[in-house]
Amino acid sequence: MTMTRREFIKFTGLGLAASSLGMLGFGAAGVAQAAAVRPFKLTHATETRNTCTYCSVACGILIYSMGDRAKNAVSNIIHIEGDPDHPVNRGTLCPKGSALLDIVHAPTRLKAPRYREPGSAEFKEVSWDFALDRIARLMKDDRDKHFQATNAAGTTVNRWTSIGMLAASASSSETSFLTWKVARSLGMVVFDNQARV
Amino acid sequence: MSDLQSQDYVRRSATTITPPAARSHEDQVAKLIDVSRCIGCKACQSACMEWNDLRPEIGHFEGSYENPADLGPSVWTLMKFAEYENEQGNLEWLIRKDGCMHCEDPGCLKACPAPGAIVQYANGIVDFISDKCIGCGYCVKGCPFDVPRISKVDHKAYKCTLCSDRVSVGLEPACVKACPTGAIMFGSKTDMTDWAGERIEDLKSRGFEKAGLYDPPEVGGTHVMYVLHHADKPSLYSGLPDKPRISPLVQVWKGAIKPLAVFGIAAAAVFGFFHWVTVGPNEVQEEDELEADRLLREMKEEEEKSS
Amino acid sequence: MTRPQRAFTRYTTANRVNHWINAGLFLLLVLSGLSFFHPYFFFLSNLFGSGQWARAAHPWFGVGLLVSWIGMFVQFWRNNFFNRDDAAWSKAIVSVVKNDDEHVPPVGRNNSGQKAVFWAMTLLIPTLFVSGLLIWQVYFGEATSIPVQRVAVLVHSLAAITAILVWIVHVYAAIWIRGSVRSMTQGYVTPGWAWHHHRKWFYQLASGQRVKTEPRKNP
Amino acid sequence: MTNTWQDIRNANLVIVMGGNAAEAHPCGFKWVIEAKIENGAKLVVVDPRFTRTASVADYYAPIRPGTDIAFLSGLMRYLLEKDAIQHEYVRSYTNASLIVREGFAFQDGLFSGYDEGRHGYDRSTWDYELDEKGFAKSDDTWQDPRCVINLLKQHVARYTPEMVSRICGTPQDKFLHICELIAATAAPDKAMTSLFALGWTQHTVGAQNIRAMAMVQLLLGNIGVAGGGMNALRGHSNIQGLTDVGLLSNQMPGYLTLPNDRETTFDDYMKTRLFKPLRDGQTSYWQNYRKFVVSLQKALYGDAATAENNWAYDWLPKLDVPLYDIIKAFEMMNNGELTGYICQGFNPLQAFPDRGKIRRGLSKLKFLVTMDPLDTETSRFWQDFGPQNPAKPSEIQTEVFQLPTTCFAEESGSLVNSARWLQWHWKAAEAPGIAKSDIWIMTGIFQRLRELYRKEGGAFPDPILNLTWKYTDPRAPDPEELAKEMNGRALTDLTDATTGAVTKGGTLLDSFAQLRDDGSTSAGCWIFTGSFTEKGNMMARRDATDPREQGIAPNWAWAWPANRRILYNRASADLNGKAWNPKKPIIEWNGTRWVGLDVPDYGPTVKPTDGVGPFIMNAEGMGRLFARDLMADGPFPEHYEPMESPVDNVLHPKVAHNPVARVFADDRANFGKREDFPFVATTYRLTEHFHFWTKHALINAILQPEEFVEIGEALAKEKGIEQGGWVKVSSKRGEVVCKAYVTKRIKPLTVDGKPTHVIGVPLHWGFTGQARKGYGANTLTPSVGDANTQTPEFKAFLVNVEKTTAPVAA
Repeated sequence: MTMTRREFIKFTGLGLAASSLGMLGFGAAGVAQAAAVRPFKLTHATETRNTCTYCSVACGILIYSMGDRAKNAVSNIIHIEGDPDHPVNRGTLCPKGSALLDIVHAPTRLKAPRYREPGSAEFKEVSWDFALDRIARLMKDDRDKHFQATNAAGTTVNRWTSIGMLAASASSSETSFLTWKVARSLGMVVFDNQARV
Repeated sequence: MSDLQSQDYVRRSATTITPPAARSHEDQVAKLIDVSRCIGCKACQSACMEWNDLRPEIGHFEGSYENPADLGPSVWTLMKFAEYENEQGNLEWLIRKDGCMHCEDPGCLKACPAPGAIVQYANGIVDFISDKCIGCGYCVKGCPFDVPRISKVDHKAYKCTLCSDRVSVGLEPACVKACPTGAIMFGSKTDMTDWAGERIEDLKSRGFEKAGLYDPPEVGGTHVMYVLHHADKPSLYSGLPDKPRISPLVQVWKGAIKPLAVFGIAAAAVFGFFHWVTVGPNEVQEEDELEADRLLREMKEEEEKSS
Repeated sequence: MTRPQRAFTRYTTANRVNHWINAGLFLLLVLSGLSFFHPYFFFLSNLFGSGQWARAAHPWFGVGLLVSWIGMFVQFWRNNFFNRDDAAWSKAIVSVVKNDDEHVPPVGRNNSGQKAVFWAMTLLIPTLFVSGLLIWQVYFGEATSIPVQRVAVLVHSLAAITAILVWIVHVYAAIWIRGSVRSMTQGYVTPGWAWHHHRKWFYQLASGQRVKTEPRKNP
Repeated sequence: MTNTWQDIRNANLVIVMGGNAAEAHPCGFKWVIEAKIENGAKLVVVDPRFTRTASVADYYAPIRPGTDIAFLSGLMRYLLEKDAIQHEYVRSYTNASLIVREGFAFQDGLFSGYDEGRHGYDRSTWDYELDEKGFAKSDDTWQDPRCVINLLKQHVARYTPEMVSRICGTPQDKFLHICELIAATAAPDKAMTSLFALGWTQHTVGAQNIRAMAMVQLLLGNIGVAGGGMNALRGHSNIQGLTDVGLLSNQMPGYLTLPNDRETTFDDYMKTRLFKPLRDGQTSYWQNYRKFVVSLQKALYGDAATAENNWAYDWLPKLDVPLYDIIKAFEMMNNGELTGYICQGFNPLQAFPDRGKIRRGLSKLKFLVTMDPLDTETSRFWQDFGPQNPAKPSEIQTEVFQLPTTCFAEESGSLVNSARWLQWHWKAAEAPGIAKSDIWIMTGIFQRLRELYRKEGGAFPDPILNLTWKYTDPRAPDPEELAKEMNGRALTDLTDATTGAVTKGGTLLDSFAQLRDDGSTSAGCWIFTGSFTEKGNMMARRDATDPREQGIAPNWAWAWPANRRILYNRASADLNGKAWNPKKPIIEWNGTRWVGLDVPDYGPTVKPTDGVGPFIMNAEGMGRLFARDLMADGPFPEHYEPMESPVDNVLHPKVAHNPVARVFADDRANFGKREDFPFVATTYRLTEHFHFWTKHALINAILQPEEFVEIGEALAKEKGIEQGGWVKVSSKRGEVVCKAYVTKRIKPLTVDGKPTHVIGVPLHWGFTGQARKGYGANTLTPSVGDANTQTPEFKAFLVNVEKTTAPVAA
């Protein structure tokens, strides 16, 4: 390899040989080291292990964030790449996984609760208390009205069929267990997830 | 002894330099793109954009999975898709990752007029150093693979850096790391060539008799190589040049003309100088003035007579 | 030196202004162009601020030069038709170079060397302009194919080198033939100069003292 | 997945059918490439389109959407006819020898017991002949015409290569070549793996598609072995986890099922679930069902669940229908039977069939709650976005709450991957703005409701008031606490009956084997028991060591059940406990116990000669070639045409479609006729996008910016459609105006002698996010589901296509 390259340097023809005339007058061009590569951007970034949020291959990912978690540093995710230790993906990521940074920072990420009144043509920002109080009220009113303690035959059925729920397939199992507890304690049966779509 | 992450220059545009010889550079790096393993998922494109902070404009669907539509100042790699019906009438979907080939003898570097705007490191990576780029577009003309693109915004040339920032700290390029199927591998050129040999054997056993390595000698070999199932017809892969070479026009322009012209200009100047020294200026003599005056006078008199 | 009364006007004010605009642009083009041509000259780009500035400015100088040359052409094309005298003069080129003027046949307003410069520039400047447009990356970078651009860049550099050589000859000739510079700076030449270098033109002018439209027969 | 992702590398043949692994699961697909390179494997792809998976396949064959059962039945016929089955495996590990009772029959497209009135079967004849002890009769010589293998032969006899080609449009030679390749894996040391996904499930015969391939794998002896198995490549990061935790209409955590109306008491409920072994000495693990249910109830209701109140059995809701699935939910919504709907991380306006119906349904709600990190289409269904979402806000009275949640990077917890691995992940950043986690939001709603019930009383408050909520921060339970709750604890000191070892009360359990049905243990999800023990969080383990590089990595994270990586791994060894494939053993009998790379899916000290079947979750301990009464639409798979089909069912024209598919009247009225909609359409994902999320991510929007459909060159020529030109694709339910990708990758198929064109409809586009606005594939799709699971039939329906111009921008 080295030889080939050196030969190249030697024999790249009259043009380059003549160009070296330039060296005589302008020595600055001859400083051959001190490369100008872009500085490596992760040197002191904080690394957090996580799992890709998309499909069920569940690739291991490394999330790099600015700041060393010191009290005064507000962390911000700057880069995400594959976890080379992970037995399935071994550092690789697909086009979605490789672009996880852009979903974390998507301009359409939601930042505050919003509420749309009946007939309104727009959303307005509301407080969490407003939203959750109102949702709880609506749910309770409906449950009290439509809860079926018994069926036509008089058998205890304790189900609530007038409010439905879809659960999130990208949420953790812990979230889903808590969701299940809440939904079932209320008697919800119109209850599903993305398993089918 | 390997120094694969080396940042020593071995070539620098618009300069000739003596490579720093004290350090041994036994081997160089290479990226091997095995198209027979490539599923065209564009993870490489995605990882490239993410790592290099590139976000080209959102385009349109243009009749193929190729998006963006072309390489660009912020599109350093691009999957190209070709639907090809082979001799047996079976469809092959030939998918190739396009981008800088990191030629051993880089046409861009040869064409570049700005000192140090294009450099080649000892590990083989050809890199554009943006602050030195003057935006002339000569690299575009020099490249045998139609790779560099000039930004409309800052008028500088851009292309794949082979993630020189990652390689310099001992990491593989972003596209290599991301590639889900290992269609992009990275390592020493020797290892990549050996590995390619194994892959070609496997492809031949699967009926691709013309499988082979694309490492075109016309540009001194490349630091991005392909394993092709149809190595006899590289152009099937969305126009990969069958025999890439730096255009003879560019060779002449950046080769013979340069010294000849400089010589010619210098010679003209020197000739003039010595003409001055030997022959000297051609001055109008007093006699000329007298003669002219005499003639003018005569003519005037003649005129007065005739009138 | 103030203009002697008997001096001949060789170049009008318009001629001279146009010429020096042309010369200035040409010089800027040479300086900036050479800086991209060979690393030896890259330092010249600093005259324009930086390589980027030189690259940005060079084509605009070129546009200027083309416009300026059109002016030159309109003003001078009549004076530059080759005639029989030019052949004779060209044959005596060795004598011309040796300052052996005794053996140089008389010529009119321009000798064939001057005419050659004129026609060379008339050919080269549009060539440089067109080939330059094709490689004007900012505006026309995507207008043509790369193979076309490769031809253009080669043509452009060859034309430029030729133009520079022509220009060197032109400049040196102006220095060598004393009095020429003054003709292009102040516009006039002495009758002796005219009689010495452009004898037929001298007679033409001398007779023109009477009837400008009816040039006298040469003796 | 029965096996792991990396285990795919051990395959000799990989068949991708009913999925598009390379595009939908690129990083998992690497193991297919590894199999090719390191194991010399061949990759076969059967798909209506020449996909990116096909681009790296050794062999590709096209198939008409919705005809996989015909293909696979033809394959079974081929294997049986050529005797290319793994005899010892089939004889001993499947129910091939068991004798089916008299009365079971199949005729003219219907199995015995069909009731036309209710579109359902009386499945009582779909069972084994039992002896006096209640065990299934068998004939190991396969002489009895009623033994399963003979009934199967008889059932698939109709699927000749000619018939397969006639139905599927697959050229006979291609079909036969694939049969030949597959038949080679019947050798005991050869394995084929089946990789599939929604390409099989999203049909009215979805579950039977998968059964058909499972039967093929059983015949070939490919279940339980390295490089084999049935590998469902699941779509979402934790869809396996949500299924495991039972977030489905009829499910409870750990695949326990919710009671129905008829099961009025806990004992009634247990009666149908405590499966008795059907063979002498068989295990039938579900005999422990009661322990799991009682432990769950203890986890849910703590001290309030007692033996006296039947472990709070009445507090569980009881179903009156088999499923309140999504199709039914939107039917109810359209009928005004739903007041409110809560979409947690879900975008039904994009994801569910018949978008128009979804929009109309949402408009009839009193309120809609969305919880999502992103601005979803569903949360804006009421807003006018032009042709892509025409709406009149003033006429829509639905209150909408759009609640912002954290995303993966902003929370800790575990996700279950396709291979059943529970992997812990850690929070890396704070949520943007005042977005909150789903845990916080669900807790907020629940605490408010509980408070309202405490203050105001109301309908049946008992389960709400008694639900355990013993978390350090009751407003935001810690994910680790929830994980421990699912893992389960000893509530009192437990003494192991055999070893006498004592587990202290309050300690976390190591194994579901420790669970009791006397209220002394609690476990929120019994299959997760062992995931978070006194030794720590097993899901956070990061030892990637993979002995012999066989793709098991037993100490990486934790897999349910019991950290077992390959299900049915007992079947990887022969009757003497020796591996079928001596190069890749998983577990083997060493004379005293089962040892190997994986946790045995078997009693660890049960002798191989004891005759216990390897499929210990099944009552007969065997893999089922005959499904008994467990499938709604028959114990054998049968080809039924999709609800919208371009041809008659050539096998039985009178029973063209799945006879037990549930179709609502308004949906049936919305099926198109082949005269009006002559082309077959199929929907799918593109590798550049993940459903409807990544159009919000700039890079992905750049990589695939705009809605399009894929049309073969022949059809494009016929219709004058240009490459990249605008087309209108319409079904009975709506139309999509988008660009056309005219491609060689879809060719017309000859089906029953007629050319049939297939149109590909990628599904990613909507009207929020960064990619260009689109109509969405579900504008076209029919609202009908699989007879067993109600998975919508997204993969085969009818459309028309015409050349058109760009839609007018809103």
